[in-house]
Amino acid sequence: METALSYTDPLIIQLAIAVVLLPFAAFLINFLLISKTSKVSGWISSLAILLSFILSAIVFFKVWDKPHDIHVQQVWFAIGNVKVQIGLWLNNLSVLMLLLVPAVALPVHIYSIAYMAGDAKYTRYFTYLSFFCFAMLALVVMDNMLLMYAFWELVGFASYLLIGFWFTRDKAVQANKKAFIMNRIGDIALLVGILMLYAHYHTFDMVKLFAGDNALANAQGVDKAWLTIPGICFLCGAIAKSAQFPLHTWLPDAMEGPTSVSALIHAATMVAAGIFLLGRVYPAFNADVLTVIAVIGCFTAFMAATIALTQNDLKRILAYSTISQLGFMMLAMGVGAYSSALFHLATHAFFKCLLFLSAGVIIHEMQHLKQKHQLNIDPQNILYMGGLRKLMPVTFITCSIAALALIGLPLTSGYLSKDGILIQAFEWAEGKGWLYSIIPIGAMLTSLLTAFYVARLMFKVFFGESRLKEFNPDIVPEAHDGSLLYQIPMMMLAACCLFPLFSFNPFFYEQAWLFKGFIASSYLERMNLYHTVVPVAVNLLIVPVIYLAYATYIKRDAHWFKQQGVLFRFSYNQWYIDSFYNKVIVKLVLLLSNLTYWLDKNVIDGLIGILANIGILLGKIAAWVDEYVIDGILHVITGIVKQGGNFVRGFQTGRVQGYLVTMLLVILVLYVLKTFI
Amino acid sequence: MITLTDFLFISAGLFCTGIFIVLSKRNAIQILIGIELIINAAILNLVAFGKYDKLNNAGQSFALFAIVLAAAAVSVALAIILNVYRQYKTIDPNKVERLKG
Amino acid sequence: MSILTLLIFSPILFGLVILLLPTEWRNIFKHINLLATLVQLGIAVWLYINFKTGALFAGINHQGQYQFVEKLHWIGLNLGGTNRLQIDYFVGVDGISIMMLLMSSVVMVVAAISSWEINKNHKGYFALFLLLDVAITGVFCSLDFFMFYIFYELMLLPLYFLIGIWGGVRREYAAIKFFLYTLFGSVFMLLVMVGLYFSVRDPQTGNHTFNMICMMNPANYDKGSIFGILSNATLLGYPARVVGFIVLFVAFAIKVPVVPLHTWLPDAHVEAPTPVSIILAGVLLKVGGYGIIRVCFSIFPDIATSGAFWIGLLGVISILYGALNALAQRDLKRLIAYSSVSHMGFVLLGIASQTAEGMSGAMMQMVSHGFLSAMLFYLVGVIYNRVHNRDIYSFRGLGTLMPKYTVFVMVAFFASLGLPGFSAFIAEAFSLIGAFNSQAINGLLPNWMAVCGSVGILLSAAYFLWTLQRMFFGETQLKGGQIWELALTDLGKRELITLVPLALLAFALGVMPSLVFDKVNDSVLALIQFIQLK
Amino acid sequence: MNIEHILFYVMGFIAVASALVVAASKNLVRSLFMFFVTLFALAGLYVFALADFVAITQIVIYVGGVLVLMLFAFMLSGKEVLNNLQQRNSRFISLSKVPAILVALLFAIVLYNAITKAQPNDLPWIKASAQSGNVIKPADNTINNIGVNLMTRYLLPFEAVSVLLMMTLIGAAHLARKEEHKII
Repeated sequence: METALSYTDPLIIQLAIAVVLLPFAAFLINFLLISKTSKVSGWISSLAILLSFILSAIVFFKVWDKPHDIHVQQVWFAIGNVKVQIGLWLNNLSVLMLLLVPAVALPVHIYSIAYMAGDAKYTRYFTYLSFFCFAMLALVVMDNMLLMYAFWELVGFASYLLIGFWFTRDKAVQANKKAFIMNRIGDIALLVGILMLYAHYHTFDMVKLFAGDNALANAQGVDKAWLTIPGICFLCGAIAKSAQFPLHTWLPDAMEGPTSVSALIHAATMVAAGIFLLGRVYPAFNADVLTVIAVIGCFTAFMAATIALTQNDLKRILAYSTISQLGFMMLAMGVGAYSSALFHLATHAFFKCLLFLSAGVIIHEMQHLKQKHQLNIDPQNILYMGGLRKLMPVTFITCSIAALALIGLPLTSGYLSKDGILIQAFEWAEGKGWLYSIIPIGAMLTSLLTAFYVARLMFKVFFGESRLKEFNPDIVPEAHDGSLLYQIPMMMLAACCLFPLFSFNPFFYEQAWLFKGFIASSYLERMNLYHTVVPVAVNLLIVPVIYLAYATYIKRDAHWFKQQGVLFRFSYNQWYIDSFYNKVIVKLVLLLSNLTYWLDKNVIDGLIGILANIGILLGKIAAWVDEYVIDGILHVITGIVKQGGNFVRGFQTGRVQGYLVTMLLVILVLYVLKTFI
Repeated sequence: MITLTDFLFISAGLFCTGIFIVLSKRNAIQILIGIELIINAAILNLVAFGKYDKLNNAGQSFALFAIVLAAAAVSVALAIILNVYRQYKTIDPNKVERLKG
Repeated sequence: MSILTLLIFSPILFGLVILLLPTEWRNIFKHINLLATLVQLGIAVWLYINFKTGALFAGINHQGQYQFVEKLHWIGLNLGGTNRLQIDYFVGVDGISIMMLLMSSVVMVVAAISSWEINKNHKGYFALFLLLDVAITGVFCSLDFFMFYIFYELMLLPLYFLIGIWGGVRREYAAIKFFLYTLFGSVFMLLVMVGLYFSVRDPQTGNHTFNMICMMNPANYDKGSIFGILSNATLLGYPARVVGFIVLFVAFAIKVPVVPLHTWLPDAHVEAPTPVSIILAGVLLKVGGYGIIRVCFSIFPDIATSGAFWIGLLGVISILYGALNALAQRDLKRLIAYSSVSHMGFVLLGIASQTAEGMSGAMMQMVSHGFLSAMLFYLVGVIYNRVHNRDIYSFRGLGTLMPKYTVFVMVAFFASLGLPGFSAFIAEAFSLIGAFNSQAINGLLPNWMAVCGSVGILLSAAYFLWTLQRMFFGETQLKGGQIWELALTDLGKRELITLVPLALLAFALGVMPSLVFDKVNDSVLALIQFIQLK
Repeated sequence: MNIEHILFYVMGFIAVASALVVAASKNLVRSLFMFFVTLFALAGLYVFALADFVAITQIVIYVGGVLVLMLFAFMLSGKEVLNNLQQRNSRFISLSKVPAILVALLFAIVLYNAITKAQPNDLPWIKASAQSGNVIKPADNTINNIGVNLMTRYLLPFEAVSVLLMMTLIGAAHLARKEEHKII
């Protein structure tokens, strides 16, 4: 099953397999051997992911930018005349993810050792985490759509387990159910897409389908509809996984899980799987679908950013920010900025992860304060924070770096990737009519909104005075940066948020090695004005926006937003989308289910009941007929016989003379008959 | 000349009387007498018709047999009657209903 | 005596032993029972291992390709002239039945273990149990229609008593309902069976025959006979073969069960004791699916093709309808019963697609559902035995109270809702692939059916997760308060011994579907080819 | 109407009348004795039918044997038996006798009818034997002929009857013997 593209190197293959299986081994060990609260489990998982990271780095450097994809296969099982293969497909995209996942997971693991230390289900946590890493790593290297789907579901499952990690909390449980079911909607679409492709091309092999010029997807003479419809299905899958409108509502709720989990799964890796999927099956999309992708991405980015403006829950803000950034990636995919999308994926993974980890530390400290002073506050609410800058310097610095990256200021990685997207969006819209230019303008607007809400977040949390004093002036807020186990991973990530990791030129994204790695992009040259104008304009606009935030939240002399305005409430209530789902769709489904149950009980069973009653009625009629007609006849007959018998019995007296009389009479009668008749 | 018809009438009278006795009496011995009467009526007929068979004497011969057999029957019947009496303390045939002693 | 005969009738020996032992020894009955099922499982595994694969062992419509065949003349009556009543003792397995045999013997072992809880009239119970075992095994092995029918009917009797005597509160109602439903189906089946008998002649002996394999070959039909392919006979104004197919299909559809013939199932399940529920869901439903493949599709392939749309439609309706109903349930057992309806819909959909993928998927789904439903019902039984309550709203936060139990519930639930890595995923995926493929390959099923089928997967996630959330997560809160808390102990050793193999089996089949597909593949291909020839 | 006829009718009348007395009598002993008379009268009638030997046999066996046997039978059985054998409360015409009377009368009518219809005197074989002279004349000695016939033509019935006689003899003796033990 080797295609022309394939090129094998046993060592790389083995290493890649090892990368995938190491977390799995950790999962098994933790699951089967380690006791519930043993601290060993954390180290086992971390060690596994560390090894994974090292090995994946080796694999990465061996595969990156090589002309040949690596593709190996083995028969998994045969069904009918088709052999279903299991295999690896390593190209730039997958090795990037293969490196990215352990790179982000490693700090998170280390962080978690400290973060989860006091939890009663410590081992369980690392079991799940290792399982997630395994599933995620397997997802990115699989060459087979069926298996990819399998791991796609398994990461969702791991996410389900981790969101509901504290399963005694009702909110957590509802959130994980919601996450799984909403993801399932996308999964179903994805599955349908895969099955349609299979039905048409009789293979699950993505290499055959999508890779290179002779891929089936590029074949001539095939009805392209058979590619477009699955493409839309894939898009739906990606929308659910990457929390895009309209299936985004699970992600903010998913913040009920441990913060470290949010950092790894719901910011850096799993949600990016949707983008990864789009990258994998990119050839399946035609121009129309791509436009749809761009529109969805742009809308989601904008919507999430507006929602993030007014939220007070620290993690929720970050969640909406994640949605917004994922929207950016979608947008990039839609406008053909394939490489920029993946670039942004990588940079976003680092800085968003870092933001979450910082948030985790902050929430941790707030929780301490809450318990210490027995306050009735939500430790995640940014309205109660403030002034943490001096108390937690390390956290502040790392968090600021991440925030700046998120805003996209120069010298950060975010600048590189985000500007790439904006520029290419403008280029894409050029010459397509004004309607198309909504998308780049929306994107630009979104990046300004991003700057605002990030600034709001930073100012509320780190600057000013602690709001806790408003509750009780006596409180002396105490907070510390965590132990080294907290600090080291955060610093590692902070380093990754800066430009040198990606490009030696801090201003031109085109020079980033990561960007160049994806040849699919045709925008290699700084061809036109946009490449200069857009970054400058954006950065120039961002400065006043940040100042505006500063004015609003620190100096409190600007009152732009009416706290009770329609727009505010619209934003605060997350555009009412969640309520709509709960009140309309869930109700509708439940109603439908009750209806069918009613149908079952009353109509079908009722019908059966009526049939049964008819049967019983017939039975009763039959019984009546039996008793009075048939039995009646029988009774009459028996009566006759009985009477006859009684009559005849009269002769049977035992009296010999009586018999004799009878006998003689009979003789007489016979004689008379014989003689006279 | 005494005709056959005369004999037949007498025998018919005897026969009917015999039947009456057999049917009406409650006494086994009397019934036996009735039976004898019937037999005798029959023998009378045999004898009467035997007159017209000089060569073979069939009538008379069988009359003789009949007489002998009747006597034998009587002796057996009497023995039975006595036995019945011993068992049931009655010789009314209508009261002898149990067959098993 | 062939190995199959041993397999079928070995439980009878044990049953006799139980009947002969004095009642005072009732405590060892369950051990004997378990031993019987284990012996059967051993034989089934031996069969599975020695089962040869390859196109020459495909079975289906070639008598010579069946394995472990035993054919004896059983009833042969001279009816004068050339007519001879020919009923053979004819058993054999092909790829389709071997998996059913293995699956059913595993399920029977599980049911035997869960029979530990039986606490009245032990002798009767175990005797009936083993009789049921014989009947089930017999159905899967018979190749003579008459024998098939006898075993098929024989299943009813023990089940009726098992539900009616050892069942729950409304057991009589459920037992009667079950009995009437299934009897309704099988009575008409008898008519068709006789009709087939008079239409078919064994080419070797020239007699009418009940041999199913002879019935599959159109050349064996008498000219002008009622079910002859060329004779165009009509019954009630419809072509006779259509009527025959529908009658057989209804008979099996009741067993499967297919909406709208399914209402016996929730009642029977709810009232039946746990082991009987396990057998009902694990094996009985598969008899329906097996019957559709072995009898309906093989004997009436022409009608199967022309009616595929409707069968597929019924499958889709079952999937959605069962899932929606499950969503509305409060009783955990009833929920699982409706989920069975939904999951068996995939079997029907896969079969209706008449593609290799769909058929294999359907087979896989039957095997997988056999294990998973056994597991699910066993789990419900665990909780019911502890507190005699199954209402979902009576429990909350069991996860804290019974962690091991919750793990297994989660395994079973997630496996059932099609989580990759477990058998149901492969099964449902391939059933759906079949349905999608059907459009391209034979044009029998439209694509929207497959799409609707996939929505069923979504709904199954909804009801299982909702149940998990309501019963197992959150703070512990029980209707029965402190007493229940004490009663609800975590899984014991015996329960673990039952559940672990089932979970492992479901997992193994999910990771290595070839365990099933390898054995089934040749038969499925032969069946598809056979159907397409018509 | 000669003396022969008169005697015949007298004899016939005696026979029938004494039989009726037997029927009417309540007393067993009386009816037995009246039965004597009937039998004697019958013997006389046999003589009129030209069967002397039969008449003699009648007297010897019946009158001398049977009747004596009967008398002996209950006389030997003791008084108790005798009393019990007496027929009690029997009127000549009682309700229980109506069927008997009816049947007897019907038979009488039927027989009368039959006899008159059959006209025995005109039967073919009787006419034939009268013509061929095969008729016993009053002067004929028939005894010789009877003896010859018994020993030749009717030897088999004769022997059978003799065997039967012996069997009845033994049987009667066995039945009539006094029981030593009660039959269980």
